[in-house]
Amino acid sequence: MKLGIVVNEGPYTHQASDSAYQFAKAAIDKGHEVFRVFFYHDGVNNGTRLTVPPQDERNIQKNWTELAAQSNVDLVVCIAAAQRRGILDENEAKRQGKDADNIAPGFRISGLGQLIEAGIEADRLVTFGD
Amino acid sequence: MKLGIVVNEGPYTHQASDSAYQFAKAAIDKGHEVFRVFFYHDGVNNGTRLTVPPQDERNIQKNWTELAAQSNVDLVVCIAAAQRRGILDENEAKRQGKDADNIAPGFRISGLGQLIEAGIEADRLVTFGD
Amino acid sequence: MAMDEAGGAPGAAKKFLYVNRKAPYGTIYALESLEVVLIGAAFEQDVQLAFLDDGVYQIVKNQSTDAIGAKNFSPTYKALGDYEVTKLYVEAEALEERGLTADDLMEITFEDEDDDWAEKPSINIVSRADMAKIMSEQDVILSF
Amino acid sequence: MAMDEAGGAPGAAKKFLYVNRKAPYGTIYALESLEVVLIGAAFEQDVQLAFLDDGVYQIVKNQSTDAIGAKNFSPTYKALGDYEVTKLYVEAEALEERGLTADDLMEITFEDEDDDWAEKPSINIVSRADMAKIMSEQDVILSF
Amino acid sequence: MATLHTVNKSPFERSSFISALNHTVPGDKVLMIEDGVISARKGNTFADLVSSALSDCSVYVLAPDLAARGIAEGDLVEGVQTIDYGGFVDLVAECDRTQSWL
Amino acid sequence: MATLHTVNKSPFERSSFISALNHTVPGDKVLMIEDGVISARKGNTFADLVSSALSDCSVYVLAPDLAARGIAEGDLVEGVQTIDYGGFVDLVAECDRTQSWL
Repeated sequence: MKLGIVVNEGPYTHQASDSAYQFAKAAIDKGHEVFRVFFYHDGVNNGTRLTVPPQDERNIQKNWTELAAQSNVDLVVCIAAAQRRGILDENEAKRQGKDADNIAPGFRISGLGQLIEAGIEADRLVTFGD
Repeated sequence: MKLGIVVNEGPYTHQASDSAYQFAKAAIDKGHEVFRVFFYHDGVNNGTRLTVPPQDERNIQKNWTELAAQSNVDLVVCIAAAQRRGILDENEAKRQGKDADNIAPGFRISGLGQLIEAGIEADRLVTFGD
Repeated sequence: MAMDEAGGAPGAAKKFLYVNRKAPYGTIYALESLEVVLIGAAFEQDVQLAFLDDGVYQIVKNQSTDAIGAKNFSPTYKALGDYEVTKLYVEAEALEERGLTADDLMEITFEDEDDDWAEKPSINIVSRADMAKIMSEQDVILSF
Repeated sequence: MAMDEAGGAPGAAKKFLYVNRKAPYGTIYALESLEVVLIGAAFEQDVQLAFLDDGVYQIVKNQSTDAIGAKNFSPTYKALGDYEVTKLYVEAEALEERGLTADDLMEITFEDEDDDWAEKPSINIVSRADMAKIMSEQDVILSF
Repeated sequence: MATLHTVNKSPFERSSFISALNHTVPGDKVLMIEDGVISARKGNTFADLVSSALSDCSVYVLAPDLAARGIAEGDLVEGVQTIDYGGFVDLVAECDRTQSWL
Repeated sequence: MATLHTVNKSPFERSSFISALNHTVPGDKVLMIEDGVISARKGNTFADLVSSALSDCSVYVLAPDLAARGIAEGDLVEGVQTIDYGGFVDLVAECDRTQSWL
């Protein structure tokens, strides 16, 4: 099946991102296609490359980045939610006159239409949040 | 009185940071000293300078930065919580081998001891969170 | 529009339900839910909004946010009709438990193009059992 | 140490209560609360920990986090005695409502230097009324 | 030696309201802020609990948060007092400690 | 045409558990994940509600989340089934839609 996933909370604070990642891995292991993970609300904070988790802890951002590369998962960060929370790619930083960006590899910033589209295209959409 | 404030949630997602800001302003207006605001958990996300809120919305980071400048409030972002969530100053970025930092003016990164110290030094400590 | 790339055949609209269970302002979920609804309206799906639990507070009258410093986004609900979002289901039990009645809610209406553009209410008060039934008939449920 | 700069006279320790009301792993509050307790131990204040509501799950036995991919931090509670954090209050009603008993909790002990380093339990099961009283006797309450 | 208890969530969403009321001692003050103000509307399921709390505690709601949620002062459970952020500051100063029921 | 309802919070902390159970229709499936697994421990205040739900729904808990909170499979309300992440995926695929009670 074609599965879409929505992640509404940031890394570490809530289990949402971890649960979504474990679910995505299990789905891929079972032969399903996870074609998109949409990061909304504080979920956009999963997409910063600036996290430095303790060495004995999981690295949530790297987990997602690697999953995207290995299994061709589209990691989309909502642009409106990202602007409120300070997640920018190089283009956005330039456009907004900011002197730095922080998007992690494998993530892309796009509009809310990508969430609706995920709902339309996916056979099933599963949301993880607070 | 000497007041300390703790903010446990990030900007926009929860009202905590707004409530803390309104409380701090009111306290200062009444002649109290707000000597420190300690940002813990997702609260560290208040300290990024990369947010771009909609033009007709409040700018939570700027509100804090201005309050710190006007009223000499010490805005402390917890280093352990900040590392997990990707809030870095220039020194930290260098130390961690990161290619960008995102700390906002008026905020400084320091240890959890600053929270305990706030509890010891303050006549009253008030916490805002989820 | 993205519809052309969609899995379903063009014209085979999916039933989307937006579930709103949280009060406004204490958290951002109500506002960011509304932002999805507005963007989603362009996709010509079959859209419904559910208000239950504290979500009913999103559409109460007389919201005034000046003193908390946040933007009052409640007028946007009144504009939903212009986006052809016309089906808002409000759970009767949720109102009653909170000491609220239908009179405490904003007037949210739409102009019915199939009935000579007559102005009609968008809000439908439904029982909890009916809300459960509505939920069971969706293709996609987005929870906020 | 920072005590020299503190408002109170040196030696006038404040009573600090850490209030833990949330289950571990679902959110990070339990872990980040523990991190404050460990750092705070160096400040030589009068430290107490309260476990009520779902917070009692922080100190249940047999936590195993391999399958969720998070670090199991429960062993750290057993080390609190080494940090001279020896007063853990657990609300009896909170245990009972959750179908738990004192036997479901980890053994957390300290060596009492005033009693020839005898090993004693750090956990004190108290009634809800006593918990309220304990809360009312603090100088600083940190909530997680 | 009173404690100021702040409750920032709706009693319909979270248990923190109940837990706070269960841990007051006589003379304490309870302040509802943010979504917590929902408990103070008359006729709601938790109105009787608010009234009971008034027998040995003072109960306040933050007016700015009430207004944001469309609740008029006339809609409140009898005995609940409204304050603004300045009043919140005064309560913090008057009480010996603040406990936030997060 | 079954719905999979996921509940990720403890019934002691949030109302989402009750709200989910109040909005099932016969044949639906309910899955407790994260802190939601707390509702499935036998002898807890909400155990009877879980048992009642079993009369016309299937109820599952995610084993990895149970283990993290120290709850043994033998400690569960009778009739509740444990699954792992793969089982979660299967439930999503079997049901026509998933509703997350956030």
